Amino acid sequence: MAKMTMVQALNLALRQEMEKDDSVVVLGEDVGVDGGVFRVTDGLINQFGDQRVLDTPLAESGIVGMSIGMAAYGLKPVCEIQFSGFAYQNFHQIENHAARLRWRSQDRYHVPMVLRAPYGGGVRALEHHSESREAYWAHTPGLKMVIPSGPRNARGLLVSAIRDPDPVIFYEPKALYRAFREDVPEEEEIMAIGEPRCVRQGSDLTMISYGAMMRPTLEAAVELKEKDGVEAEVIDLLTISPLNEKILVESVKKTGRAVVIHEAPRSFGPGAEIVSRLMEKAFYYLEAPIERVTGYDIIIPLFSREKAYLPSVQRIIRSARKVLAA
Amino acid sequence: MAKMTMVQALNLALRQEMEKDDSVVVLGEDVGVDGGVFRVTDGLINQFGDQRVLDTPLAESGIVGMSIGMAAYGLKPVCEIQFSGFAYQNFHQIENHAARLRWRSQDRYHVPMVLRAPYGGGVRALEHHSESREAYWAHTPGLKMVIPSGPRNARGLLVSAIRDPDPVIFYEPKALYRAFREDVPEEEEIMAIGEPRCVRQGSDLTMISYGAMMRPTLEAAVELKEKDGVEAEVIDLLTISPLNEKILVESVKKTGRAVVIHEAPRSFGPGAEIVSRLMEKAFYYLEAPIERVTGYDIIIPLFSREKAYLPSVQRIIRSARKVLAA
Amino acid sequence: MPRKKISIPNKIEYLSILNEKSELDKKLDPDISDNLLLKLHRTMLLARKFDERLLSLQRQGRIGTFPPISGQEAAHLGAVAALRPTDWMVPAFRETAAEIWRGRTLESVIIYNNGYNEGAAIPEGRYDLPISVPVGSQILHAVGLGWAAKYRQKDDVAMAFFGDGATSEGDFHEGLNFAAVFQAPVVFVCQNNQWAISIPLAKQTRSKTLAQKALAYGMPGIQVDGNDILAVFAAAREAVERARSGGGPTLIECVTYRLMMHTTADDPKRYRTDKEVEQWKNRDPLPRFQNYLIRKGLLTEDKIAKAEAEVVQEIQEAVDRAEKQMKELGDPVHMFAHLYAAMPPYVEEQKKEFERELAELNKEADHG
Amino acid sequence: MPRKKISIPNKIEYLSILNEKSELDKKLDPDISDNLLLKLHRTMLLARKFDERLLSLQRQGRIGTFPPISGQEAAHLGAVAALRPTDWMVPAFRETAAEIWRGRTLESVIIYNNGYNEGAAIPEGRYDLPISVPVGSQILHAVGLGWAAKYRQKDDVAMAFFGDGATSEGDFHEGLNFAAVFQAPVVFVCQNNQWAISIPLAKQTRSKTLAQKALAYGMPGIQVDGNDILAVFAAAREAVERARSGGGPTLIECVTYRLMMHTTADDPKRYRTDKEVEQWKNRDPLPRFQNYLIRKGLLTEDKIAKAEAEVVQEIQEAVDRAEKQMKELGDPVHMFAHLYAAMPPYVEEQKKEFERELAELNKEADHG
Ligand SMILES: Cc1ncc(C[n+]2csc(CCOP(=O)(O)OP(=O)(O)O)c2C)c(N)n1
Ligand SMILES: Cc1ncc(C[n+]2csc(CCOP(=O)(O)OP(=O)(O)O)c2C)c(N)n1
Ligand SMILES: [Mg+2]
Ligand SMILES: [Mg+2]
Repeated sequence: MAKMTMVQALNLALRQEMEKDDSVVVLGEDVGVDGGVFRVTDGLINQFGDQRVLDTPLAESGIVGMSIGMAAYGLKPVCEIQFSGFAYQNFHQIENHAARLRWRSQDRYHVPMVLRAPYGGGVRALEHHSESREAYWAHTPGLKMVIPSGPRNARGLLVSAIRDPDPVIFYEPKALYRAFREDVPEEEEIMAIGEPRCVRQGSDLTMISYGAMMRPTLEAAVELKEKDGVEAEVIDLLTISPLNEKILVESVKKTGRAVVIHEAPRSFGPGAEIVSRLMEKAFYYLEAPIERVTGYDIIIPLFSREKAYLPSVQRIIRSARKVLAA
Repeated sequence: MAKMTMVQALNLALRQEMEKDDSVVVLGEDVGVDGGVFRVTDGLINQFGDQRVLDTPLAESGIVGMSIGMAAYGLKPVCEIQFSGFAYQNFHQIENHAARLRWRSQDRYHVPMVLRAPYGGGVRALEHHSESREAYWAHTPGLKMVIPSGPRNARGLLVSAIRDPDPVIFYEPKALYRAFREDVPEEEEIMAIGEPRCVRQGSDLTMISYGAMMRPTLEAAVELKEKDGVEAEVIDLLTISPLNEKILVESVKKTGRAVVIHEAPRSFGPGAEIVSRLMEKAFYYLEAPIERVTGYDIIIPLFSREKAYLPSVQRIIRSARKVLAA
Repeated sequence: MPRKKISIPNKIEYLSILNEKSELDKKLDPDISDNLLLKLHRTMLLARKFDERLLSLQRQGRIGTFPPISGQEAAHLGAVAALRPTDWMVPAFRETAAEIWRGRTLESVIIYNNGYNEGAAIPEGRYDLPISVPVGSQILHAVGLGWAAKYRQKDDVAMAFFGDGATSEGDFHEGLNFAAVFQAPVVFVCQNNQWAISIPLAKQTRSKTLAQKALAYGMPGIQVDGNDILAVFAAAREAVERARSGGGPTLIECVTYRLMMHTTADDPKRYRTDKEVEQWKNRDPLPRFQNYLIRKGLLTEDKIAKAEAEVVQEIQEAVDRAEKQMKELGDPVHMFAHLYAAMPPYVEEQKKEFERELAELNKEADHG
Repeated sequence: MPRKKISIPNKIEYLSILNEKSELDKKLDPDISDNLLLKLHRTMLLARKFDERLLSLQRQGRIGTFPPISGQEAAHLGAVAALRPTDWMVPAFRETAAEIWRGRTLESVIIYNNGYNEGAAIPEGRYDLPISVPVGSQILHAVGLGWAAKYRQKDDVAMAFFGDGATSEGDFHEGLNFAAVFQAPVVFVCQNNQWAISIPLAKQTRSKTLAQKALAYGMPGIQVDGNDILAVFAAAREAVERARSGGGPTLIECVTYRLMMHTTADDPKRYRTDKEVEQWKNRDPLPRFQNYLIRKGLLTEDKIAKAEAEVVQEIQEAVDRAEKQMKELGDPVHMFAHLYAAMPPYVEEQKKEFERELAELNKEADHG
């Protein structure tokens, strides 16, 4: 097993799926000759040629709309939107068509496409390059919304996303692209969509997060153990939507206390749905109100202040203590 | 006071604001000569001319982008998107610019525009004409998201929206356009944005809703009183975002039980935020889990089945009884 | 100021073959077989009568709102007739005659217009997308389909339909640009019916023609008399052949007119004059084509009367079938179908919840 | 197939005045005052040196990623110089020379590029929008500004900037169409620098020129040598005058070249050859203009050297001021500012919560 960054692991997933299945095609701005601005598609054009790796004109609705047509024909397009902040240009193509074509055609067509986009803060990027708005897609019936948290699950989930018969929005936490390496097997490894994972066991508190926020969350869990002797259970959602609350509910039934952590603005954000599911299914087990540690309801500031915006280990610990004290 | 439909009341608000302030201009597809497909802008072009009521080409991003420029110049554009299902074409203009220009220019410019759009089901409309996706806007910092529930508050809120110095997304429940009439005073009447209203007092249960769902909610409250002797308090949100939870929290502190009702799909929908706020601020008063009576997590079906999709009086009552029994 | 003029490779032409008096420009005769001519006529007639019947069904409350096509049959039928069945048709929402040509049943149209999703189902073997309401958005799908065919080394062509209003949408622009850059085998057919609801063409664009918009993409563009089915067919055939043989996309502007309301919810008297409508009635594609076929000796008044009676009967049978089928489409649980390949657990729960409630309601109804 | 050719009213021309050898086409001399010529030269020089300095600051980690403009100064500066201060400038993100011309301070550029929102502030009296990153989206704002000016019966003009890549976006299309339909006083300036990150123009569009895209909108379009500041100025002046006098919008394509990387995060060696860059260096707008001014007797090598020293000094002072200012911009609470006219209650709570946490952290830090 090779140690890989998330960029390399994603690249591996793409390469192997393309080798296996000639219906997989990659398209987007700068994904070909340049290998993608983050190099996720590096080398693919050399291996597969410019008929399978398409450098497109600069038009997001064009990229997504064309992908939908390709998918209706039977291909499996994996398109890249250069930053998630430019995926609103194609919002209507996703909402009006990608999410609906199976339903509209009553199962004659379906849209096995993946929309990949880097999202989130933490890399000192320009304006519009650091947002975290996965809730838009999560609220849209007909889509799946996936966010990996490390090289290995990024690879396994991307493989599943490519093979998924329905459209998957795949947000890549760019802060993790090169943040650390993990062992990623060369041979096929698949991770199912729709299955959150418990990545740390504990009985005092449930911490629920995903994407780049998994790292401060896990750090906070360690610190809580060291300083407070608290055993926190940590769950990595991995699939934001359709949200499968099963292991969340089980965990909270055990711990009675929960904190939800995400970068997205708090109000009407993903955390609200998690809180609501737990309200529905674990209310009588709750010993304290669930806390949300999130981005504030403002626009993520330009990079000099983005650290202040993003949930920090300290903020997570403070909220955890509040929940534990209640 | 004249008895007016919501369409007439909205028309009155537009007309009077245009009379008062020549910076108010109306633009959109078919808003001029045709008076809007629902006739909300009927007669305005005759009174104010085609320089204040602009029939635009068929392009939603164009309409909104142009409105942003007008607003930066100091005008107060009120643009109409013909149906909320076609407001995704302009999503990027709202998210990238309307919601941010004040912040981006550090207060040099602001965007006093209103985006009006009919939304929601119940009028046997075509595909893409019945959705309820206010959560997209509610989750977007920098915007206000307003939904009236009757002719009188529609008029008062639209006046506030037009005068608001920041962008307001104003969704009009088309099922209510002509559903009933209310007394609407000819003289100025303003309703502040950001203030939900308690429209029925009660001590047993809090019912929270908005828009077209206020009617079945109120009917359910009456039936609960008649059949079960239950006193339900009913709150009309009116402003979805920024959500002001104050009177919701006060009510739930009193009743200990709540049901939230909306047409939008449940998951990651507006109800989730309401539940979360109540969790944060009234947890210790809750005697039962809050129920969400909502659209299902599917696409609203074509009109022959839309009644089955929309929350009905029966569904609301069933959930209320569940909450009351818990 | 003297400056160098840039010469632009593509030129924009106008094509008309059968004029308003049904006179043929012999030099341009596209030489269509009698068989095909008669089949086109029959479909035009059927579509026209069907439109009238749909309108009366709508007025009686037996179906919902729908967009009539009368006056535009030549523009879309002539175009689609140049396709093979295995080519792709990507409709907007005002191409009923073309859909019928491609095999769509009349009852599916009725069922769809009465608010049942089942009416949008596309059977295997028909290479059409379902109609698309968000204006212009479907144009890009044709590019993807065409490109995919080329990628698979098939010689399928994709044909996208849209209106004059659609040319203002960003998706029109992105679609034509992508098609040209990737040299995708796509034919873009604009039904310029002069109006986008209440907006006349002059308020839609300042461009003299829509065809010339092709110049922006380095693509051939042609304007045709869209009420002349021979001209539409000839232009489409040329464009389809170009696309099929690797010559890339073409934009065809069919100049036509919507004789009826935008949809049955619309009142055109608010924005256009009867006089304008009358003028265009003189250019009606159906009598124009019919008279030509009579002169050519392929039809007689009697044959036409007989054909009319036959299509009216055919429509009646479709209405009967549709109304019978709709009685069996009642089950509201169907709204949960066809969203994903596999229903997610929470949606499954919602469905069960819904079924329980339905059962309770039915019980109450039985008791009550 | 013989058909009627449609004549299109607008023609597309190419304009070049000062060629690569700094030779003036006298017939076309735009007759600019010596004063203005020297001011333009000074700004070009300043912008070039500033670009170099920004690059070194970025390489030293003293600012973040930014988009260099070297090679494109004539294209945007020449255009904006045709505006009055009270006209509107709507930038993309690669118009620093034009922004400086309009009064933007060097330190605000540094502060912005170092990730402080304060750097985007526009002072009263400057009629510019802040730079716009979402490609093409700003084009529509210019249409709204121009239209509003016309509505207020002011003769202000709006000028929108964008790149070759931006012409593929739907917003470009919608913007030009709206401007033409409403005859808004707008000048659209495309800096065609041949590349959109790694995508060369030939993959961006199949159109021979970008200027000819104007034909789709029934709008005048012109292609100019964008490295020839006289040509750019002449074309812009004509377009601005047309717009100001009610003649509607114009599209100007400035053919230029990005000599450096897309942004400092980009490695152009991955997608283009050194040879290509070298060729374009021969067409560099700065020496070309400089040599012309020397020949004209307005500059000497000495004067240029002196001017260079002055701008370098000016830049140094700006860097010093910026770094000093940034020390005072630390307060993270500022991130809550300027979102709404009045802060909503829940955001106010979040701000207080944040302030409390900050205070705690500071206390911990003091104790620790
Ligand atoms: C994106 C979008 N915006 C608005 C509408 C509402 N609408 C439906 S049809 C129509 C006019 C379409 O005009 P045109 O493209 O000329 O087609 P026609 O109706 O004339 O066939 C409008 C505005 C829509 N369906 N989609
Ligand atoms: C809508 C959108 N899509 C993608 C990007 C990422 N991006 C930034 S600049 C750029 C290329 C722009 O090319 P061009 O318009 O030619 O301007 P240039 O950079 O050459 O000045 C891209 C793809 C963006 N900023 N906005
Ligand atoms: Mg039309
Ligand atoms: Mg460029």
